[in-house]
Order: sequence, then structure tokens, then C-alpha cells
Amino acid sequence: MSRYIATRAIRGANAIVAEAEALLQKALAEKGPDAPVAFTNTAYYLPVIYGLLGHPVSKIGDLVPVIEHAKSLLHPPPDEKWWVPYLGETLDCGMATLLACEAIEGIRFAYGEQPERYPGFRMTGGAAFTSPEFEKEEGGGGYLNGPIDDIQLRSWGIQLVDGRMPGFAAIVGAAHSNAAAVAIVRELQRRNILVFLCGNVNGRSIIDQLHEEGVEMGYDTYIVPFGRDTIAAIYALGVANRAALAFGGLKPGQAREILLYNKYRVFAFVLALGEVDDLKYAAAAGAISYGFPVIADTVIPQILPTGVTRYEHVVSMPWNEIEGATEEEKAARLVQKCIEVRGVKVKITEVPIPVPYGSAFEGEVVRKADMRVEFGGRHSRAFEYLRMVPMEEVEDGKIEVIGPGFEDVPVGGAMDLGIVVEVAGRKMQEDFEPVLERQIHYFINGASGVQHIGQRDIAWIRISKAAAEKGFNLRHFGDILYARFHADFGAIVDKVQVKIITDPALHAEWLQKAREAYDRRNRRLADLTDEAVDTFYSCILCQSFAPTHCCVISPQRLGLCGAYNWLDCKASYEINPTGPNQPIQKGQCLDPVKGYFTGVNEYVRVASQGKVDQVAVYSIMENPMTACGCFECIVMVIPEANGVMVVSREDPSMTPAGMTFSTLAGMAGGGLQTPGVMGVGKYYLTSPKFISADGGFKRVVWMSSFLKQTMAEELKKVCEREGDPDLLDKIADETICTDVEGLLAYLTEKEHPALTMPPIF
Amino acid sequence: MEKVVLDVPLLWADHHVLKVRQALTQLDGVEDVYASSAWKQVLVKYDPAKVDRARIEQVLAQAGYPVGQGQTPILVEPTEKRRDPRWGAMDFRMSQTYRADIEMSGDFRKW
Amino acid sequence: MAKKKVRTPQEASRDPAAVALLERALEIGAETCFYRADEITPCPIGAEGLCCRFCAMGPCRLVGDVDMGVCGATIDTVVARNFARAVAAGSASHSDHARDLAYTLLAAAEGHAPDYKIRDPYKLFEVARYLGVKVGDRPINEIARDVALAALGEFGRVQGELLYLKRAPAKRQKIWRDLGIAPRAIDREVVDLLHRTHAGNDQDAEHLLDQAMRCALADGWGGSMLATDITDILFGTPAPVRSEANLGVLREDMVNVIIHGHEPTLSEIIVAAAQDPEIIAYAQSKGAKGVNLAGICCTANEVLMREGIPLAGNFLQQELAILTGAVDAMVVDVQCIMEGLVPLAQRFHTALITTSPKVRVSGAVHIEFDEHRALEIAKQILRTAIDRFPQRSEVFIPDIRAQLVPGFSHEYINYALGGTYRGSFRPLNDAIIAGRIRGVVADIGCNNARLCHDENHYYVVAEFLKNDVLVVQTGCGAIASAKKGYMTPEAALEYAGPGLREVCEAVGMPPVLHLGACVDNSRILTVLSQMVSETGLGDDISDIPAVGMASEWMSEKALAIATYCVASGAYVIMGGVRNPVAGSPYVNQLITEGWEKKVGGRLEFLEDPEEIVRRSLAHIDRKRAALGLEEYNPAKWGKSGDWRIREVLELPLEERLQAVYGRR
Amino acid sequence: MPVEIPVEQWPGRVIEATIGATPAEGGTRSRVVKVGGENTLPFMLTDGEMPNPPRIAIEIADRRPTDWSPLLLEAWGDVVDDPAKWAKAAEEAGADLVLLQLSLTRDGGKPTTAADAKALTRAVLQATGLPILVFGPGQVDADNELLVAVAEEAAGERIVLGICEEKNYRTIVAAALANGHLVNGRTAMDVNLAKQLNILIADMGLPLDRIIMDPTTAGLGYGIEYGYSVMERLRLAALQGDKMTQLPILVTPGFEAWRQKEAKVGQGVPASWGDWPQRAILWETLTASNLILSGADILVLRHPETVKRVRTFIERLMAK
Repeated sequence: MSRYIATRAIRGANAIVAEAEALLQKALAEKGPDAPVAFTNTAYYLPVIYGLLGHPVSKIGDLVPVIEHAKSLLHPPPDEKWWVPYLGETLDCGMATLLACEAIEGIRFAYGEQPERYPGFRMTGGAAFTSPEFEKEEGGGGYLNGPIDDIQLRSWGIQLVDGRMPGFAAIVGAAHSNAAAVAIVRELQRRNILVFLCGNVNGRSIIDQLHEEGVEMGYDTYIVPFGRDTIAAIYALGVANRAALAFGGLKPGQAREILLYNKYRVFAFVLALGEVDDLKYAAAAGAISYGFPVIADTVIPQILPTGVTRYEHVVSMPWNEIEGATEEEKAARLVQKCIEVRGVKVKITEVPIPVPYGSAFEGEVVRKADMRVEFGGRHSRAFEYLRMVPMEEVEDGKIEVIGPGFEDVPVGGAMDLGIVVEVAGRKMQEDFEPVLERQIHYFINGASGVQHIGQRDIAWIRISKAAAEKGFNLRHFGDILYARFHADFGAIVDKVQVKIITDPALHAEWLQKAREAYDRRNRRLADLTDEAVDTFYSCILCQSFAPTHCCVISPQRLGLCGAYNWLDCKASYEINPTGPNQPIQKGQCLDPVKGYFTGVNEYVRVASQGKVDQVAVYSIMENPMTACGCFECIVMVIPEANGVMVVSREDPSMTPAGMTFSTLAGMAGGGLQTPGVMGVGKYYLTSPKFISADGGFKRVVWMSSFLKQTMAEELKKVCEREGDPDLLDKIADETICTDVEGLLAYLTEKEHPALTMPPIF
Repeated sequence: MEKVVLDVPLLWADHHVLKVRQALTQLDGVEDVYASSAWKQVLVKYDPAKVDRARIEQVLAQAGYPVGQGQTPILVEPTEKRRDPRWGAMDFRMSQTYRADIEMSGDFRKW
Repeated sequence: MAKKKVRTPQEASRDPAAVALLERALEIGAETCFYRADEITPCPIGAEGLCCRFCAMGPCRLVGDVDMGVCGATIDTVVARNFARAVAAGSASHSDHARDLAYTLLAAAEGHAPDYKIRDPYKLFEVARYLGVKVGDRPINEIARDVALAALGEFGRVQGELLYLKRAPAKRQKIWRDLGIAPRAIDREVVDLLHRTHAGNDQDAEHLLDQAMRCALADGWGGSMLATDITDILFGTPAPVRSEANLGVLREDMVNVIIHGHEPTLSEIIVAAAQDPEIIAYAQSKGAKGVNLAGICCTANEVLMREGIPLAGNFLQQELAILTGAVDAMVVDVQCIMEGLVPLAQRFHTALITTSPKVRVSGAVHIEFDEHRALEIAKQILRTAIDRFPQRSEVFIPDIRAQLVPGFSHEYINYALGGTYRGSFRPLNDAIIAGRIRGVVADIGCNNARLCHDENHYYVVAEFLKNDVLVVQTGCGAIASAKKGYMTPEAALEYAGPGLREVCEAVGMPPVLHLGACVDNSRILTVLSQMVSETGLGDDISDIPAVGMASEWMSEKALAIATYCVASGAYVIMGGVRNPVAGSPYVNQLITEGWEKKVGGRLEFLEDPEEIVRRSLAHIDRKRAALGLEEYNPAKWGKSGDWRIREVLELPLEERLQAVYGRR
Repeated sequence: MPVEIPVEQWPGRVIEATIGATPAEGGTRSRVVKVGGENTLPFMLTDGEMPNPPRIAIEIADRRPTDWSPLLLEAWGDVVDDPAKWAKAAEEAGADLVLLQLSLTRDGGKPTTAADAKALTRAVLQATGLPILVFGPGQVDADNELLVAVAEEAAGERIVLGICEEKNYRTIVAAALANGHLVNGRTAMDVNLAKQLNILIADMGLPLDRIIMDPTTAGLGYGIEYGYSVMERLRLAALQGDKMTQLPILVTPGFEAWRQKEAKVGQGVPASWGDWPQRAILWETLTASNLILSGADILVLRHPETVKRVRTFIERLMAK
């Protein structure tokens, strides 16, 4: 709270409870305690009271203890100076306000004053109140909706719970103009967000504004007018309570659970349009207890620390200060902010491009002859760069093509291209940049008639003639990326914007920036050592066929399939916290050389269903890590040579161990610990932690030539690091020998260091 | 045409606004009304030939919103030392994190 | 011995009220502890823990070439033994205090102490749960009796370990158990430690210090925690109140009674008695308007937290209060009572009244307290004070006092952050995770006459606030901040960094939270445990970016507190005076690196307050980094608050209606 | 020499789920069916208890299943044209549960509507007093539309809604939440996928005792050993205390067996395969009995004769 808001909310709460009490006394006197009180078509009595207090109200007399409880929640407003804390007190007052408001509406129902009369108003999809007494005007019109009935609630509730409907917005007051009102509601509608309307400013409600503009309201349009005063906002919280009771498996009276359910599961927020009075502040304080933040289009104090709500509690976005030339643009920004503050995840299911899209097209090749244009490759330069930027610097969904399109490029020609994706998200981390960036390859490849190869500044993209004829243009790269990043990485990415750059000057500038970033990332990866982190990650993706296998992935030891490194796992865990990559707290280091960690042992014990008791992360001889079967290479000890051989999956030949890869695979895989045999990812060979307990890379005496060739540069560096630049030449391969005798002869001739190292056993 | 800003302490919520406006706009000679529950004030533009301030105030008073009089009802008055008596009466003591808090938030779930 | 240089009043204290009275002392030639501190050079051998007085073959002074006592005890053993003895004494003090409270609860429950009742039944139920007492529909007094008996059982628990240990994070409990330092029974651990430190017993420094930790844990998670809980049950769990601090709260026209010491049992009844019409009438009959109560030391904190009784000052101000000539009676119970009060009181009309069966001071009036006749005795004490009122001569009350809002019990903090329905620590954890609050510092403990009074407290607190560190305080450190004005809600706007200010404004709280008496440091343990269980800040107390310190420590209790905090995983800095284990680098290494390896916390003695702040912030930042939290960056915060609405409020209505939509 | 049989004690126990609700519980079923609850491997009655034997559900289609084997159509006779009659026949054939499988279209190719689904559900509920399961046609949009309607229609009856899959579980779970039903979650044969889906469903707030898992199985000779192993491991994990695998298992041997050539085809196969009807029933029976041994709690069967045989098999195994 801020003291200003606390003061006004507490005043409002005191006042509304007093008003409710007076109204209740009047009703008790005029109608008697047994007069019925009920919202129509609901089995939840007065749902806020029923949910929070577990107290079913069916007659006026039942409201007496409710008001008593509300009074017990009240507090005096804070002083101007030397005040005592007010946050908890204000939130209590907010709850009192909600109880009082619902009591008032209940009594109004008893008097026939609810739902509110609104001459000339007709709802689409039929009014909630179909009983004849409400049908005073022709066709059931003439009334606002009032509370939502149970049938509608259940239908919407399912959509709220299954995510088709991201949340609901309770709009209180009136927009700055009719155009603004329409624009705001349309923005919300566009995102499938349910809209509830209530309240007024100087007698004008957003309901009036929409009515004047001919916007259809009713169940069918997802825009529901509750009433022209703020008290009617209670119906929105009635929806929230009933959602928790119906879908959360909660019982009436489980107040805290109901509030928490709404905080974590129901993505609702309050949009306060126009000046804010005591009661609006008080009701907002009530909404905050539900975890629903408040966004105002006027100047009010902001409450930005988080906790009761998930993100900011109260945000002020004065209408005149919102950027944008038109009311529509301003409305879009306001709604965007609401979504951000509430953390609403917007779902995008379709990729809006003129060619078919799907994973079936991922392997597609565009031949030179079929090619309309290419970016990258031999004749031009293409790069892709994804970076994280502060929240306020991203306009979600903005796609800019900066520079000319490929219309003027001759058929089969090439042009420079830069794809810059900027993402923001509360859970986004700089470490995830490369992980997300690599996805660009898969995302773009999914478009039919588009081929993507490479990454970073060696990206190479081709667009086929067929795709170009169907209207595929540069902008569509942005559309694809925007949609897919939201769909696949919504857990860490809240906002995405894309720049497609062909302008030569800008291209050069961004390429420079991108290269600096690649460089930074390389250095970061180099710095990322096992010692520098407290957490390793597991990968149990392969337990489907190797039930006791569990990969332990550390910064310096990637998964044995080569597909998952430590950063990938970290991101994967953020995206899918119940998925196959779980954090492993290293715990206490029992042996830094062999790589024993208490946390790793505990985890592996559980994950292997008790089959593996401990793992030495850096050793092949003692409790080596198990393997599933999808390793890129097999490392195996050759006792006669006092070293190990590395056999690549691509190598069909015989090895000095007397077995081919496929025979060896049977020994290495299956989730069993076999000292002396290990399946690894090929880049583990370059890690300083490669069987470091047993002597490291110098132990390698034989290696498939495929590895020697494809990883020549990396391995050369490893040899230099190990202090033996010619080491690679001293390592035999299948072209030199495939038996132990030949191997020993070769090693002796080359003076391979393994021969003079301490015995490996 | 003249205008006047009146303090109406009982105008503290927007359902009062509807009533105040209803009372004033029916008054002959009143040309424009801005009833602000946020600031508990009413701005009235009127034709002095037809109506005067006294009459406006009278109408407001009749509607239950006397100018400058009354105040927002406060049920819980501050006490001497501001020790809030109600807090102590709350049936609520916790020195551990409530389980539902952890369970409901998927982020922190540990199976 | 040559006369030492005596400090001027300005050098002796940073508190203007204290300075004024020190000047007054010079004027009238009265002697105070400040003067005596200047006169007496601390024994350099004892100061470093090198004096072995454990048997009559000594005392052995292990200095110069001497590196072994008569019995062969090494420096390491002697230093560790001295330290351990202090911890035992400190633990005994807190725990004995707790025992008396438990007996009071028992007497109240059984109806023998009619002036006491259960003020907070909900707390009783909560404690009952921890102590394994059935609640059900039983009458409250029956539950209270069982709770009192269960609490008393903890002191001499026959088997197993303290029940309250389960309030700590699971990981912490495991550390204690694995190390074998989970305390078994409160008395037993003290006795065990005293036994070990007897001549010819445990003579392995590390082993001795392990038991010191176990004994201290029996204090923190046993004695102190029980004391806090039972006090809350009997006198109410604190919630914010408004009060004032410093000697200016004394009244010229009223009978001033100062309550001093550590136990609330009697003083709570005195508070009630002072409002008794009979007593007020009696005071009026002597020409006073009534009875004005004010407190010193932790008795003050106890009645401040619950009743809003003002603070007259902290430990070093006990003599100064008498120097005002306006104190008609000073009622003392246990702990931190200077014998120097007697000669001073005799110079004035002040009645120094001892009340505890455990504490008599030669020359003082003794009115022994008995909880069975509490109100009667309280009235007797007040009458004694009132009788002295007419004997007042010249009165010198400095017109200096500051406002404060104390009363932050753990339970209230939980409530403050979410209200009745949503109370939790999530907003606090969130604020730390986001970096609005950089970390938490507990600055607690004493004053020390060898230091400039309150200087370190003022300095470190101001620095921490500036750096967005939330400060919680107890004991005399809290009183220092109260006097300085750090405990008003407005102080957040004035002294706090942008992030902390935002949080304080959201909650309406001061940037420095007063958690109670020094025995209430157990509240800090509870807070830290709940922060852990709230998730997001690691899974043990040692993971939280927090530092504990006693920047002007002097008592053995402070060492006990420090040790239980370290054993609970905290980094603790003892500030100001010399390192009492300096004599043995090995022992010093044991309590720093050694303990850090064992229990995750470390104990350091630092004289320089700037160094204290530097190391604390570095520690906080290190813990933040270890948790993977964002780096502290104050530039990101400070956008919430009321400032903007004020501009709008000043405008006339018509302009205001436009202005709320913001500037174009 | 006396032989001591070692007793294996497990820390975990499969959650007991209750399907159906009697009038006293707000439904209209004549009895409820409890499944799960065992704290031992199947039929290791010396080690622990198995309070509920595996239950048999008979699958009925919402209209004449033209793709079913003629043997099945023959066995059931005319009732296959009327789900209500079929449900009744299933009850008489000895089923514990009736599974109504909705199809994508009605006769004549018109898509099945929500109203159709409601009517079918109502008809089946009225025809039989057994607790029922209703499975959607298996297409995301159709499942969502039809099962929400079914859930509403059967509110209070504690039916099992299926099939939840990872890509499509939210709506079905929401419908179950709102109307007090159970769900059946199906995953490809994989322990972790099964567990993850259970977590996801539980995360939405559905209590664990309202989730049945279907780890998918295969017909005899078509990879049943694979499904067997997955089920066995799920059950071992459950007994070891992994909360998220402690759910009753539903399998569909009827569907799996009857789509294999050995059961389906009567002509053009080697004579040595023997009598077709005999062979087909054996195929279904053997598939089912294998799965019973690997831990199935609910078996969905098709042929009335199989039901008899499997029933006998279960009874013998349960005999102490």
C-alpha cells in the first residue's frame, strides 16, 4: 500500500460497511429477517461470502453475522504523521469491503433493485435473468446482467482453467473517451480476455460508453455489464470464488486457499478507468488479496513491491502520458501493461503465414533451381541474433522490416539479411539467449518452401519460388518467430519483437553488435566451470528405454547425446519445471578429483530407482556415469595400452577392443555402470574435465578417424592445453590399426604419453 | 452562467454520484454537473437567473448530501496509542509458511 | 597508576541527552561508568582470553614465554574455555529468565497468580502445538498448565532433544544432528559446558567450542524462544504501538518510576498498577499529577513492545537517568544492573528498589517480588516511589526525545505482509529476491562504556539503511535507533535507499524494526526459518543474505546470542571492543573458518565500524550471488509512492479533473 | 525342512479411486467400484494387500462399430445398434464398469454434437446401474466439446472422462473438476511421460484419487512386453513411494488384441493358426491376463467370452 491508498481504502471500507449495516437494519425492519436473499441461478448462495466464510446466506437475517465479521476486519485509517503499519490492515479492510458490497447487492436483490434497470439495453446471447418478473421490457431487455449464472460460469470456468481464456478484466469506471472505451474493450476481446464492466465516473459508466458506440454486450461477446456502480464489481469476485470452488476442489470457508487459487490460477486484473474514489480503493484492496493487481489510467500512487499479487500491486498509467497517436494505440499499450502486470500468458496457436507450416517441413531442401532468393551462403551475409532487453523496451508483437524487401533481387539472387529478435520476460536470463537463438533454425525451417541452415553469423536461408509466389516475404520471418517463441517458450518469454534488417548500414551495425554478443557468450561458456556453479542438471529423457539411466549434466560435461548442455537444461527446467531436466544441487564435494558430490549421489540413487548408488562425474574407472544408448561416442579402456579408445557412432570399423561400435554399444548402454566403458557426447572430449580423474585427454590412444577429422580444430586446442601439441598424431585410428598389437606398436613408435602414465587400473 | 464548487463529504463512492446527479440535473437552471466521488466535491454550472447556490445546496441536502456537513462514517476510531485492538483478536497465528502457499505456486513445487 | 585521559561528554556519547547529563555529572561531581571506564585500563591478559582462573594452581597468565598453564593447559584450551564459560553464563541468564516465566504461566494457569491471565490464547495454541500439548476443546487454563509444564520439562528433559528444534529448517536440524550438537535439555547443556570447563576436563579447543554451540543453541532455540513465547502468551503478542524514547520522556510534574532490567513479569503489573485510581489519587495527594513509567534496558523493551511504555534509555543511561534528579524510583529485576547506581541514588532522592529473589544490591531497598501477590507488591513499590516525590530537589531533564513505532513480533510481520487472510512472508522474500531489499541485518545487543555510547549503532544502522538493507533490532541497540529516530515510519522516507523505501511505504513500517528485548532474538530465528520455508532464498538459514551483529557488545549474554546465531547458520560480527579469543589464533580460526565449514555461520570480532559495514555488505552480496539473485541495483527502484498524487491534490477541482490523466 | 518365504514390504501404496456414485452420494449408480489401493505387486498377497481385484470394463460403442471384428458384432448381436441396450447387455455379461466410446460422427457422417453426447450418456446411465467411463473420439476439438457436455450431463455420477493426453488434458480436467468426475490420462509407453502427465493434471487441482493413468499397452505379439515393462516399473516406483505414480492403471487389451491380425482375420491365414473364434478370444484373454500380472487395475475388454475367462482368472489369483 501507499499511505494515501491505505487511508482512502480504509475510509472507504469503514464507510461501506457502515452503509451495509444501515441497509441491513432497514431491511430487517422492513422485510424481516426471514425475507429471502439470493442471487439468481446459482447454487453458491452469495458466492464471496459463501466461499470466504463458508456461510450460506439465504435470508436477510443470515447477513447479520457477515456484517459483524466485516466490522471485525476494519481498522482506523493511518495518521498523517507517526503512523503505524497499514498494509495488512488495508487488505483486511478490503476484505470487509467485499463482504459489505455483496451484502448490499444481496439486499438490493431482495428489494428488486438488482439487476440494475437500464432502459433500452439489450444483451446478446440472452440475459442471465430469464424469470418472467425481469422481462418487463420486450425480449428480456432493460436490465444489466448482474451476477453470472452457474451454467455460464461453468462454461467460462472451463475455458479459464484450460487456458483458452487467459483471464478476466474487471473494468471499473469510465474510459477517457468513448473511442478509448471501445479500443480498450476490443484489445481485451482480441486476446480472448473476458471483460466485466461496472462503476462510473461522474455518472458515466463504461457501459454507457459502449452502449452509445453500439458495442454489443452479453455472454456471447464476452463483455458483461454488471452495474453502473462499483458495488457491482463484487460479481466479478463472485466469479473468482466460484471458479475456485468449482475447479479448485476447494470447500466453502477455505478462504486462504480460494484467494491463493485465484492468485496462481485465475489471471484476472482490475482496470480502474477515471478518477478513483474511496470505495474503488477499498474494493481494489479486496481484489489485491485475490492476487488481482490494479491498473489505473489516472495518476494514483503506485505500489510496485510484489508479494500479495504476483507482480506489481498497483500501477498508474495516466492516459495522456501513454505513448500513441490514437486512442487505439494507447489502449493497446494499456492492455499490454495489464497483461504484463498480471503475468497473463497469451496463447498463439497458428502461425499466420501464407505457406503451410509444421515440423513436417523441417528437413526440406530448397534447390538452387527452385530458389527465389537466398540470404547468407556464398554470396551474401545473413546473421541471427536474439537478445534479452528490459521489459519496457519491447513492444510485444512488433515486427519491423528495416530496409528493402527481396522484390528487386533477381530470381536466384542473394541479399544480406539480419534477424534480430528481442525478448523480455520476468524469468528470462541472459544465459538463455543462445538456447533461444538456436531455436530460430527450427522455427524458420518449419515453413514450407523455406530452408534454414547454420546459426549465428553463418546462417543461410533460402526461400523457394513457390513460397515467394504464395506471398511469403521477409515480414513473415517475424510472424513465425513471434508466434513460435510465445507458443514454445511462453514460460520464460513474456514479450517478443523482431527486426528484419536488410538496410546495409544498419545490417553492418547490428552484425557488429551480434558478433560482440557471440564473443561474450563464448567467453561466458569458457568461464562456466563445474566449480563455478552449485547446480547440475539431470536428464532423464531416455528413461523410456533405459529406465535406470540418468544423465548428470554439468557445465563441463554435456549430455552424452550431445544435444543438451548445461544451459539447455537450465532453460528447459525454467520452461518445463516438471520435465526431464531437473536441478541437482551439487551438495558437498566429497572428492574433487573423481567428482563425487553428495547431491549428485542422492539424486542419481533416486532417479535410477536405486540401481546406481554413486557416480564419479570425472572418472571412467570408478562408478562411471551410466548411458542410455544415444551416446555420440563410446570411450573404453584398453588395458594393454594403459589408455582409452574413443569410438564414434559414425565409425563402422573394428576397434582394438575387438568389437565394433554396435557391439560396444550393448556394453555401454542400458543404464548400467560398467567400469572402463562409458558413453559420452563428443564435445566432452574437449572438456578439461574429460575423464580428468584418470588422466584426461592424454589417455586417449585410439580414436575413430571421423572424430579426428570433424573435430580437428577443437582437438588440436585440447592437445595444446594438455601440453602436447602433437598428441593428436600420436593417437591411432582405424586406418592405422584395429588390433591391440598394432596399437601398441604405433604408440611405442610415436611415444604416446599414456605408455608412461601411472597405471590406469 | 455561474459555476460553483461544493464540498460534499458524504459523496464518497460512485453510487452516491448517481444520486447526486439525479437530484441536481432535474433542477431547472442547472446546466452542467460534475459530481466527483474521488474528491468529494460537486461542480455545478448554473444559470443564476433560474436558480441560486442556496437552492442547489438545499436540493443536495434533501437528497441526503448536505454541503460541507457530515463525514465519511468511520466505524473504528483511532485509539490513543494506535495499538490496533482488532489485530490481537484475530484467530490467526503463524510462524511457519502456510502449505497451500507453496503448493499452489507451481514455481516452487518440489516433489 | 597514573590518571588516564578522561573523555569529554561529547567524546563519550553520541546521544545529546546523554551528553547533557554527562555534563551535568561533571558539574555536580558525580561519577559514572563512563568515567570509570576511562580510569580503569582493561586487563590486557584477560581481554584476550589468556588468563586461566579455573583452579587454585593459578591463575596462570599465558603471556610472554608462557604458553602453558601449570597443568599444561595450552593457550588454545584456555582461550576456548574462557569463551565457553561466557557462553554458558549467557545461556544460563536467558534460560533462567525463561524458567521463571514458565513458572508464572503455571501459577497463572493454576489460579495461584490471580493478577496474570492468558492474554493471547492463539499464541498459546500455537506453542502448544510445538510442545506436543493437546488443544482440542479443553479449557484454556488446562492447556496453559500443560504448556507451562511442557516448557519446564524442556529444562530437564530426560531423553531426546529440545522440541523447538523442529522449528528450524530441516537442513539445519540435520546439520546439528550430524555434528552431534543438537541440544538435549536446556539445563543439561549449561551444566555440561560448566563441567567441561572445570579444571582437568575437556582440553580440546574444537571439542569445547562444539559444546559451546550446543549450549548456545539450547538458549536460542530453547530458553530464549520459550521466554519470548511465554511472555507473548501472558502479556500479548506485540503489535505496533506508538511511543517515545530518551530521557526527555521523564516528567517534571509526575512521579517518575523507571523500570530497569530484563523481566516483564513485575513491570507489566506495575504498568497496570500505575493506572489504578487509588495509586493516581495517592500520587496526587503528594503533589504529582500521576505516575509516569519509563524503561531502561530490556524490561523497557518488553513493556514498550506490548504497552507502549516509553523508553528512558539504554544500558549506559541507567546512571544518567538518576542524574536527572527526576527519578523517584528505579525498580530493577535481573541482569545489566550496575552497582554504581547505589551511590548515585543515594546522592539524590531516588529509591533504588531491587525486586528479584536473585538480585540484591547492597544499599538498595529490597521489595521482593512474588507473582502470587503481584499487584499488591507493584502498588507497594509505586507507593514507595510516590513517597519519594516530595523529596525531589533540583530537576534536570533534557528536553530530548524521539518518536518510534515498535512492536514487530514475528506474527505481526506475517500479518502486516498480507492481512488476516493472506498473511505470509512472501512479500519480504520477494523484495529480497528482486533486490529492493538488499539483505537483512540484525543489529542487537548492548552498549559498552569503553566505546563512544551509541556511536557504532548509529553509524552502522545509517549505512545499512542507505544501502537498502532492512535492519531489525532488539535490546539496547534497538533503543539507540529509537532515540535516533530511525524507528519512525517517516524515517523510511528520510534515511532509506530507494528500494527499501518502496517496501516500507508499501507496508507503512519503519526501516528499522524493533523486535523486542534481547531474549527476543529468538524472534529473529523464527523469522529466518519462515523466510527459508517461504522458499526462494535457499533451503537453510545460512543461505539467506543476512548478517547479525552486536556492534557495541559487552555482556556474556551477547556471546551466547552470537554463538547460537552462528550455530544456526548466521554470519555474526561482534563490534567495538577487543576480540576475547585474540590470544589464540587457532581458536579465532575455529570460530571463523572452522565454524563456517561446520555450520555455515562465522563469528568475527571487528573493532572498526566501517569494516563491519564493508564486510556485512560483502557478505550479503556474496549470499545473493550464491542464490543466483539479481545484483543489487538501487537505480531500478523507487518509482512507487505517494509523491505524484500530492501535486494533483493541490490543484482546484476543475484542473485536478484534467490533471489526473497526466501531462500531455 | 520348512521354507520361509521372504516377505517384501513396500513403503508406498496405490491410491484407491472410487468410480461412480450411489444415490446417497449424489449419483444414480446401483453401486460404486473401487480400484487400486494395493500395497504390493500384483497378487503377492503374502507380501501385502490388494483390497480391490482388477476390474473389468466392457467397451461399448455409441453406434454400430463397423470397424469391429465380425466376431464381436456376432457375439453381441443386435444390441450394438443401441448403446443403452448394449450397456445393459454388458452388465449382464458380467462387467464391473461400462466404457462408452464416443465416435466422431453419427450414422450418415454427421459430426457427433454435444447434444448427441449428452443424450448417449444419459441413455447409458439409465440403462445400467454400473459406474461408467466415457471416452471421446480422440480428436482434440471434438473431445473438448463432447466431453464437457458429457461431464455436465453426468454431474454427480463420478464417471471417468477420457482420454487426457499431454497436448489435450486441460479442458477435460477442468470439466472433471467442475462436475466431480475422474479422468483417465494416457501417455505413450514411458514411465516419465506418464508421471509428468499425472503431475500436470494434479497441478490443475484435481485430487490424485480422481486420476486413472493409462500408460498405453500393446497386443500380444505386438510389443506387449514393452508395455508390460513400463507398467511394472510404474508400479514398482509407486510402491517405492513415488507419489506421482501411485495411481490405478487402466489398460485396453480389448482394443489392442482385436486390431491384430491374429484376432481380426479369419481367412487367408495359415491353417495351423487354428479355429478363428477360439484364437481371437484367446488372444484377447492372454493379452488381458498378461496385463493383469503387470499391475493393471482396470481392463477394458470387448468380447463377452473373454470377460468370463478373465473373471475366472482374476478370481483364482485372488483366492488365498
